[in-house]
Amino acid sequence: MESMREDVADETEMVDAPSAGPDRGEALRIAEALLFASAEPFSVEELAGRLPEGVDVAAILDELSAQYAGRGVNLVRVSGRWAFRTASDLSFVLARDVVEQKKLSRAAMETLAIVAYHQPVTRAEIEEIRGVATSKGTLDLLLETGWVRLRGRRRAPGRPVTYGTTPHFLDHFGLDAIDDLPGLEELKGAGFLEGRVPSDLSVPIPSDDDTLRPDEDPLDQDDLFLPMELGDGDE
Amino acid sequence: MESMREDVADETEMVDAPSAGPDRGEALRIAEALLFASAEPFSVEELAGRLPEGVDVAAILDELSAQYAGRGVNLVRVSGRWAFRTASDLSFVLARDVVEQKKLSRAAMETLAIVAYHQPVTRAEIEEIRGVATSKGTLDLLLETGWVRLRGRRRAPGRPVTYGTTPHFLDHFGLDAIDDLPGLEELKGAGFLEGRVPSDLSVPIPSDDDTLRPDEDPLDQDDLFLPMELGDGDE
Amino acid sequence: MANVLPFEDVERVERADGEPALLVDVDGFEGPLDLLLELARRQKVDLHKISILALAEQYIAFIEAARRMRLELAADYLVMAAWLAYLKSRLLLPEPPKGEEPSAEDLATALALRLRRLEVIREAARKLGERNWLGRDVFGRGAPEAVVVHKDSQYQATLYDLLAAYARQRQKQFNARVQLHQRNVWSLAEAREALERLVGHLKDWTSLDAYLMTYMVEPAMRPTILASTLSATLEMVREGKLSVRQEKAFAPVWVRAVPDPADAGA
Repeated sequence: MESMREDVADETEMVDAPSAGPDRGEALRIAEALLFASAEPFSVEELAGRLPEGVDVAAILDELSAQYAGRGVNLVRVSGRWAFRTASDLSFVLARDVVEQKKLSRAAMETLAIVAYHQPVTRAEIEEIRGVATSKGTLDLLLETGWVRLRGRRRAPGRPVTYGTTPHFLDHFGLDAIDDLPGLEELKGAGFLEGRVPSDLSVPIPSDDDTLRPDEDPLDQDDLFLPMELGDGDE
Repeated sequence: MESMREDVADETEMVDAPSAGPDRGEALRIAEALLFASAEPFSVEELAGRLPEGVDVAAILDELSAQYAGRGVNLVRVSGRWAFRTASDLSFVLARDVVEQKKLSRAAMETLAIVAYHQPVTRAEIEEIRGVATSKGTLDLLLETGWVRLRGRRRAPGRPVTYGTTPHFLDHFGLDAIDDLPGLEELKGAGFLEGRVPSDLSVPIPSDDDTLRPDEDPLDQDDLFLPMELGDGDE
Repeated sequence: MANVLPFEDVERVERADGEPALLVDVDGFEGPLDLLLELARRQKVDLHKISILALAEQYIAFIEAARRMRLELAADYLVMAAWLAYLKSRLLLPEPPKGEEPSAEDLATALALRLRRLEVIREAARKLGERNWLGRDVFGRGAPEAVVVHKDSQYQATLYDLLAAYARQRQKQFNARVQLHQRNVWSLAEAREALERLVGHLKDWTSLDAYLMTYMVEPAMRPTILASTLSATLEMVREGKLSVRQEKAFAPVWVRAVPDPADAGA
């Protein structure tokens, strides 16, 4: 490393190990290039086969790994072989955060709306309101947005999971509380609905409160770790 | 992040350039790690986006390439970007790793040269220079290598497709820019880069710029999906 | 570059008899221009100073030799031979006064230029081929470490989208209910039940319409009541429980109970 820092351009200085012979600098360069270009880590034997005769491969590798010790890339031993790897403290530079703006599908949006207005709500109830089956992916996706959460299980046959919204949901849609969602009459007033609102069609009062409803049981311990299709009891 | 910077603070010894700041050593290591880890060249802009704010990327790159100048791996400029490549003088040891280098036929190599030096160029112009019909496979092959691309269509009868080279071409032949083509100056001087009528010796500069020439139209939408024999309007 | 070419001066004589050995393998050439370039090289002079006339003669000699050996020649070799024969004759004859056509000298110059251009590009191709190819002479990172992309999907939706989605579904439900009302029909069973109630005290002819009026409070129900009642009536007539009478088409329908044989007997 020292030699590399000081003057790399001058190759003779780069190698100042006691056993330095005329070929040593070349062997170091070859080993470096081989290790860099190889898709697989090299064993000492494999390297020896590619370096000039009589080169002390172990010494070359020691020297190389010392030179690279403090750098952004290190020469490391992996399963008995040698390879260049990004310095472990720099693994973060290889990770890149990409924020992808995605739009919810119509089905997802509708499901979200029902969850918001009718929470706590089961999948069967969502399907009843929408009049169509809700694809497995839709609820998974909504959970992924962070807007919808599993609340508990309905105290009913099959113990279906109940869904509700999260504080993040309120945040995203600029709502102060879940009861700020406009009711049907307000929706009509805003032009979202046409015609007379039948008296028997109303919106239950949604609750995103953490407190479970009387007909809700807490989630089973495993629910959060089960894949949806297993954890979802209301299928 | 913070803690990491502190760890790296020791590394500043490595860098003793006049402008060395506390982050400089880290920036150098990050740039090194990124360039080393990637098989593809990085542009200065891409690097800047991944390095700490306010780092002089050009200076970092200069320093890195100086550090690696005599080594088995060099930091080089290709296609206007930066990449680590094995030192060219070590080709003799590394070439053994090449499973089977597909050799370009003389016809393909000549066609490639014509595309490179005369771009944007149509198939008819290539044939005019070579004095022989270009077999269908030759241009297909060059397109397949990723070195040649369809650029547009010449604003001329038949709207022939124009061909040009890609950044990948520059990368492959170790060229920083199309102006670095070997012998280009002489050819320019001799007025040999006018692909068309020999009477007019102007416009001798090949351009692989994405911007179309005044006499080029963009490709039709289907061009990229059509087999060559259909998409190639100049047959 | 379009320097005047000394057409006739170059070592024509020594070549005229020489080197027929070349003239065998046509396959080695990529077209007439390639062959011409090779012949020109054989003149061992700079292409700037090439003798086009000598070249034309050589080419024609080559083609003739090839034909004598019955080698198959592609048409463009023959076309070039014909053109060169023409050029040769023009070069040998005194130039006619300036006409429409390009002068023989211009044609020769253009040909020389094409040859030089081909030679130049060949040289360029050679130099390009001699560069250090990536993956042949120099190598990139053999085991690139993938840049891990943490995709943070951020879903975008507005309150408007949310409300519109909700309203859309509720609206569907309203519509569904209205349709339910419209589909409300007087079933045959209902009609028959009502008729049977009627029949009990229909001792004399009674207007069916008048009777049904009581059921037709909702105008929308009128067609279905009429249709079902008529069907039920006809069914009961078939069973011998009712008599039906109508003066003419669209006239009121009269019904009367058929006296029970048991009653009649009483």
